[in-house]
Amino acid sequence: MTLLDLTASPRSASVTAGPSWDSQPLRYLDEHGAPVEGGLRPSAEILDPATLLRGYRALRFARAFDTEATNLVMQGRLAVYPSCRGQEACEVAAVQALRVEDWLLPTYRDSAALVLRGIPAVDALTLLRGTWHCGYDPKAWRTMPQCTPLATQGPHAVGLGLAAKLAGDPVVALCLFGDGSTSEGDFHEALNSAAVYQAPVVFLVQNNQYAISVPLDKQTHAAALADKAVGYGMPGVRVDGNDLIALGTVLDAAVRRAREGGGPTLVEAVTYRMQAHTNADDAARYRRSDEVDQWRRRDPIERLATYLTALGTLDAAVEGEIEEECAAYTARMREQFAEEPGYHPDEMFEHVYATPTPRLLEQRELVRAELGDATDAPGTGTEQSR
Amino acid sequence: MTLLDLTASPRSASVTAGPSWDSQPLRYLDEHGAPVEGGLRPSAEILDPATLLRGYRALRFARAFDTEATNLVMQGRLAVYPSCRGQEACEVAAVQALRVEDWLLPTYRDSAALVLRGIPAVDALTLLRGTWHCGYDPKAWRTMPQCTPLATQGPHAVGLGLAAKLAGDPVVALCLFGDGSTSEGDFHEALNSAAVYQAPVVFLVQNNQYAISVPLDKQTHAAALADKAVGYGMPGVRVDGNDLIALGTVLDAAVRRAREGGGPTLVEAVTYRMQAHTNADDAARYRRSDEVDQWRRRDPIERLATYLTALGTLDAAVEGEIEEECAAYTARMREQFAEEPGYHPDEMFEHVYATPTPRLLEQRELVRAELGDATDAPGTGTEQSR
Amino acid sequence: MTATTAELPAANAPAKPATVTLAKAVNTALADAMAADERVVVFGEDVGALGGVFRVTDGLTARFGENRCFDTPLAEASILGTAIGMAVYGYRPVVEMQFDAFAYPALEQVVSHLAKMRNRTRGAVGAPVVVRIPYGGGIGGVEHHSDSSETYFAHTPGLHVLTPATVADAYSMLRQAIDSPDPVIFFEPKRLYWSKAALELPVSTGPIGTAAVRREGRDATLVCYGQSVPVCLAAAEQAAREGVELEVLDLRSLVPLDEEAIVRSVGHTRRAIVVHEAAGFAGFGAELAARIAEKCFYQLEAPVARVTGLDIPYPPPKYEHWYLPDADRVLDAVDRALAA
Amino acid sequence: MTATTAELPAANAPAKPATVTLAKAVNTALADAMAADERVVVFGEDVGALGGVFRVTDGLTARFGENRCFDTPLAEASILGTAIGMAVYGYRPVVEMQFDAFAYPALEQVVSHLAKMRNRTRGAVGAPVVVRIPYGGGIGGVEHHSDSSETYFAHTPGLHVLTPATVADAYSMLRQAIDSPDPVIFFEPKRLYWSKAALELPVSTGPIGTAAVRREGRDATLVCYGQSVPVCLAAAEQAAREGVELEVLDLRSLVPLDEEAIVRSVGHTRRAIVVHEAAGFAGFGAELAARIAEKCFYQLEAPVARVTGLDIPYPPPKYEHWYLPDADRVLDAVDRALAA
Ligand SMILES: Cc1ncc(C[n+]2csc(CCOP(=O)(O)OP(=O)(O)O)c2C)c(N)n1
Ligand SMILES: Cc1ncc(C[n+]2csc(CCOP(=O)(O)OP(=O)(O)O)c2C)c(N)n1
Ligand SMILES: [Mg+2]
Ligand SMILES: [Mg+2]
Repeated sequence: MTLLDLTASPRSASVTAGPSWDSQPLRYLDEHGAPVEGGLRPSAEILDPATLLRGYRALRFARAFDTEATNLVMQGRLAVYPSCRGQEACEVAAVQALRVEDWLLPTYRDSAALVLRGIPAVDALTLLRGTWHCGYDPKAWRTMPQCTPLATQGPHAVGLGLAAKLAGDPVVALCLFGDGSTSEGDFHEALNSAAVYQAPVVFLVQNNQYAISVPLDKQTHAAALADKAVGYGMPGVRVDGNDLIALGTVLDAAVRRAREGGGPTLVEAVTYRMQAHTNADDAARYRRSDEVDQWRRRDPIERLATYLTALGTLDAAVEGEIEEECAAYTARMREQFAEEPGYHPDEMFEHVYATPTPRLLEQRELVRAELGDATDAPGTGTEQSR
Repeated sequence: MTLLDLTASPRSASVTAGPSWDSQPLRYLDEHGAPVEGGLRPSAEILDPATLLRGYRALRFARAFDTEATNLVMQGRLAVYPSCRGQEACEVAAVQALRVEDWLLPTYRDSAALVLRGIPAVDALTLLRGTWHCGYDPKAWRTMPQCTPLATQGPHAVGLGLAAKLAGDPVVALCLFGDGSTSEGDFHEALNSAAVYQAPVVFLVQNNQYAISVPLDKQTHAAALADKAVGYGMPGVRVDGNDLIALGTVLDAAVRRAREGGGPTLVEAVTYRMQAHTNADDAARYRRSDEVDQWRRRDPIERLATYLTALGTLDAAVEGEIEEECAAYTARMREQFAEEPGYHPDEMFEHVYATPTPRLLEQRELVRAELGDATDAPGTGTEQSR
Repeated sequence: MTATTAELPAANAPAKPATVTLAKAVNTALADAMAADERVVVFGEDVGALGGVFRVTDGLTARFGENRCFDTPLAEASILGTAIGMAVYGYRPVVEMQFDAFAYPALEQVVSHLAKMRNRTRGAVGAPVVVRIPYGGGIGGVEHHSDSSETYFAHTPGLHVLTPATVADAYSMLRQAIDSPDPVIFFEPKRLYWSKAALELPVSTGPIGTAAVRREGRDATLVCYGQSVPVCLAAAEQAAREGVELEVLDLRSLVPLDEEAIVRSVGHTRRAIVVHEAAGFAGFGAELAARIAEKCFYQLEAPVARVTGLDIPYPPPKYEHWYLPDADRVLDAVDRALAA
Repeated sequence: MTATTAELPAANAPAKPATVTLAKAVNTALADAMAADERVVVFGEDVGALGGVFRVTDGLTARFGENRCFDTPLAEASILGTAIGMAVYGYRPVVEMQFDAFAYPALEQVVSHLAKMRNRTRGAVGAPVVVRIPYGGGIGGVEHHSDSSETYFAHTPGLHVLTPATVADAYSMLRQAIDSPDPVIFFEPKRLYWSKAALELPVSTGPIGTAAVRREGRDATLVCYGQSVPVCLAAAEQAAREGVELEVLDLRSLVPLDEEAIVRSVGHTRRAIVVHEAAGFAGFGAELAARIAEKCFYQLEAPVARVTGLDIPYPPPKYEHWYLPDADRVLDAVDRALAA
């Protein structure tokens, strides 16, 4: 079951990997946090306890961030929040697989990946707070704006990867998708083009089993989403999305392959969306709680905790430290979001073009005139009613 | 190599069929018209000499029609014509696999399939003559208008198939594609949806190696287009597109499977576009004549002729008869196209909606006024200049 | 122009009509159409068990079964194309695009096929598909959830483009759309989904292509549709307190356009203000303004004003109150028109 | 308004400027831009070995190599999206949509990403992509090969929309489009690909957003662009023989729009006829007519007329001469305007 020789011909990799998907996705740890008999064989680097502890910290941090963001919705500080609870291992592994100069293409569900990349929480959550669309500089963070129109980020990843390839830069683009978005035409066009260009792109599908209310079996008749790789002549790998070690192993191999000119890879991470689609959704309408309970037992954080505890790497003291770190971070988040952000209507006109057209300048004057004196003061939330 | 038990699980069918694609597509006859050792084993019905002769006649007829259409372009009777020369076996097999009540979804290249279905040549060639868009009644002929926006006919086929399934009608939709169009998002969305709905659709890709000037290796990195079936969880079959017997065998199985509720199948027919993309194209810019010569030796008509001659089914007398039939048909075509067709500007306004809107009636009056007295006369070509 | 002519209630109708939301009116129209004609099928993303993200299809699968109302794979072009195929076969598909901006992937199918099917087949085959699109802003949505995309469709010959603003119209117009032999893009003003009114069934609010005068007035005409109708009514209310009487004309149908009603009203008031949420430049209001300026050339006392969304991408939630036409902006335009 | 200011020829320029087709002018602009800036890359369907179906990219791969000009898989959304990614990375992609109607699959990428990239990133990242679209009719093409789709794009905030009508503009405007920090939809009037004129390089015909007076006149202004420019010039020629002097204003840029030039001209002639090939209803001409009617309200002697394509799907080749605005139809509108 150590199928990760991605340098083998794509065809045989995907085809011969096939049968394994019928049974279990690739894993290192079982659901109880014990190494699986005959499972993946990660590199020594990945299994290094210090690395693993860093991963564990990141998982805990992602969960804390996600929990706090959910709280912020309830307090009315965020307009909406699509939680990644249960999918933290995918968020962490995606970010850890990349270098600073690599590009990440996140969706609306991947806010945790943004803060893991280092983007401040207020900037990362700007979209969901409603103060602007994208709150960070994509070039500075090598992170595209979170993408909402499903699968449309796929072709952007191809463009970034192809650009890097043509420029001779050893840069990789990692593109996140949900399972539902694999049905969109843009998913297909992106994977097909990436393979033709042999662009350095890793496509990571977080198969969390649902697209809002629609379960996977209404999304595809294939035995696995990773099967789709076959039609593009690229390797497809199905991995346990709640097993950070397995994910790291697979993504490292895929990223290395891309960086070395081996072309794109499709990775399907099998995981579960523990919360409703967003806070506005009512999951009880379409799934049973015992299904959720079953997945609660496969929690990616507990699984690694058990393993690290068994290794002796994790103990109460370290847990305490991490707890404190997380608490401090979320306390700061709460503080930052308690302040009403400043914003001014002028900004609506500033970024439509590099230089505003005469028409936009006219419209800016109109809005300014409506505001009257308020224009003199720097924009604040109090300007909301005109 | 008799892989046509499509009732087996789609997955295993596609996966285990895989290796054969690396070598040769499925065939019954080799390039010299002799049965291949260990090749397909067609049914007795298909191998029945009377059936085969019917197929051969159809091939000859398709070639004659195609040749005449090309002549009509040179005579200025058709505005443009995309020839199917070299692909006649696909045209014939597609039509022969269907019953009257089944639906055919042709592209601009499949005019021969239209006349094989029985549509009069003037009606079939209306689009290319420029007298209207679609010249036949799609419902009467169970044949959708020839589709130009690439791959957009795929979802229509799904809709027709799903409609039949929901209505409980034993009706199948056969959808034609070119190799290039498999890169479009609509191709993907159609195949994926068809598989999810288990709709009775057969997708037949005529892989003629080019999309205008773009060769297949710039269209896909997969070893075969049939590989794409794997990602949809449907059977994929790669067949020699110049071997009518093999095509018939494969399509019969796929159509039967669809009709019996077994869901969709993807068939890749490996063939070659002998002519330029259309008469307006200059193929010398992107391919060498020796490549064309090589494919000339794989001609689908000659191949079957050799076999039938060896069987004793075909002889000079029968050939002569067929020749005469074809000549009579094309002579009638020439006659029909020599007449300038009648057309009247009123028609532009008649079919936009079931009942013209006031705005359209106004515009019709405007055009009528411009025509002056000419409106009284039934429309003819002489009205062209206003 | 009194298009709102409620029919007599059925014998067994309740004495008092129920007060329902616009979303519920759409839901009821779907259910009644499905009950009346088994060719009517409803499909789209999340329309089944969930009942749609706005609950507009709530209960349809439970009542009519999975063959009549079903979830599709997440692929808008395919949803549209499947509907076309089913329509050709003989069904009456009603599909939902989850939000305005998520109809864009289906635009090729709409423009190159749906709008042209009857025309290209010389009248042999129509494509009676209804495409329901919740549209417009003011709901605090993140980007891509508040577009007003009606202009793209209204400019495309071959489509009918409707948009109700009242509960009764939501019901009546959707029933008519489903009965239409031609494709209808049915824009549902999503901010008004939760607006309520009494709904007495059956109701028929006048044929497709007729506008409705929502308030009579003599000083200027506010030409509007969808979410802008209540905005214009509020402006008219306010103006009335200052003695200015504004006529509010709810177009209901963008294609076909009730030019007669527009010309009649503006011919009378001699001033027109066109109001919609879509960006103004080359927006639907341009057609209205151009047409009014042409047809009422000798009656107009002031230039036709346009009060529309700004010519910017739809802004983030905190900014949208600056973007959206509101009563104040409408009244400013009225003042300018009256001063001209 | 004399936007056509040719620069001095370079020292080593040939004494006599070559006469070239508009297609060749575009080709030369692409080659010169690629030579001047190695960030410029050209890709699309059949643009490589074939040189494009209109031969506009002829020779680029041979000269600059496959990394600078290359064929893509047949997937327009992906072509557009790839261009966006490359632009964000630092390239200057110029992509070709093979025909007007084949840009529709890319509309979601254009509307939801290309047009909004700078805006949604608060100015941090632009998307300097040029999308070349051969458009318009009159070439006897089968369905889907003759659409005029400019309105969809002009109505979408965040895009520049340009369309040259002369050989010099084709060169100059494309160079400017490639240099623009913002996305440009570059509509190439395909019927004019084979029109010829002398082209002296380098040439700069005035900045983006400026219109050009192609003929001066005092009796009415013909406002036009793209393929309608020669139609209007022909009409003006004919009118002049009858003593009517028509001003022909070639917009060149639909977004930004040179409102000043329009108002100046119509303020002077007091009559305007707007001409384009796209369907009239809610077409770009509606914006022009509405704007003129508003800004020149007190100057206009007659309603602004629109001479446009009919409100029908683009018809088959044999019918297109009835569909297309021609000099006669323009002159009929002029007559009506002069009689008002
Ligand atoms: C093109 C498009 N269509 C529809 C939507 C509405 N929508 C938002 S999220 C979603 C479900 C996506 O499911 P999946 O891809 O599995 O991602 P997940 O939310 O599970 O992470 C839908 C239908 C959209 N954003 N874009
Ligand atoms: C959506 C779309 N994009 C581009 C085109 C222009 N076009 C017409 S045919 C063609 C090549 C198609 O190749 P293929 O699918 O292999 O079919 P073939 O012509 O070889 O039969 C192209 C690019 C089109 N018709 N539709
Ligand atoms: Mg999901
Ligand atoms: Mg081909």
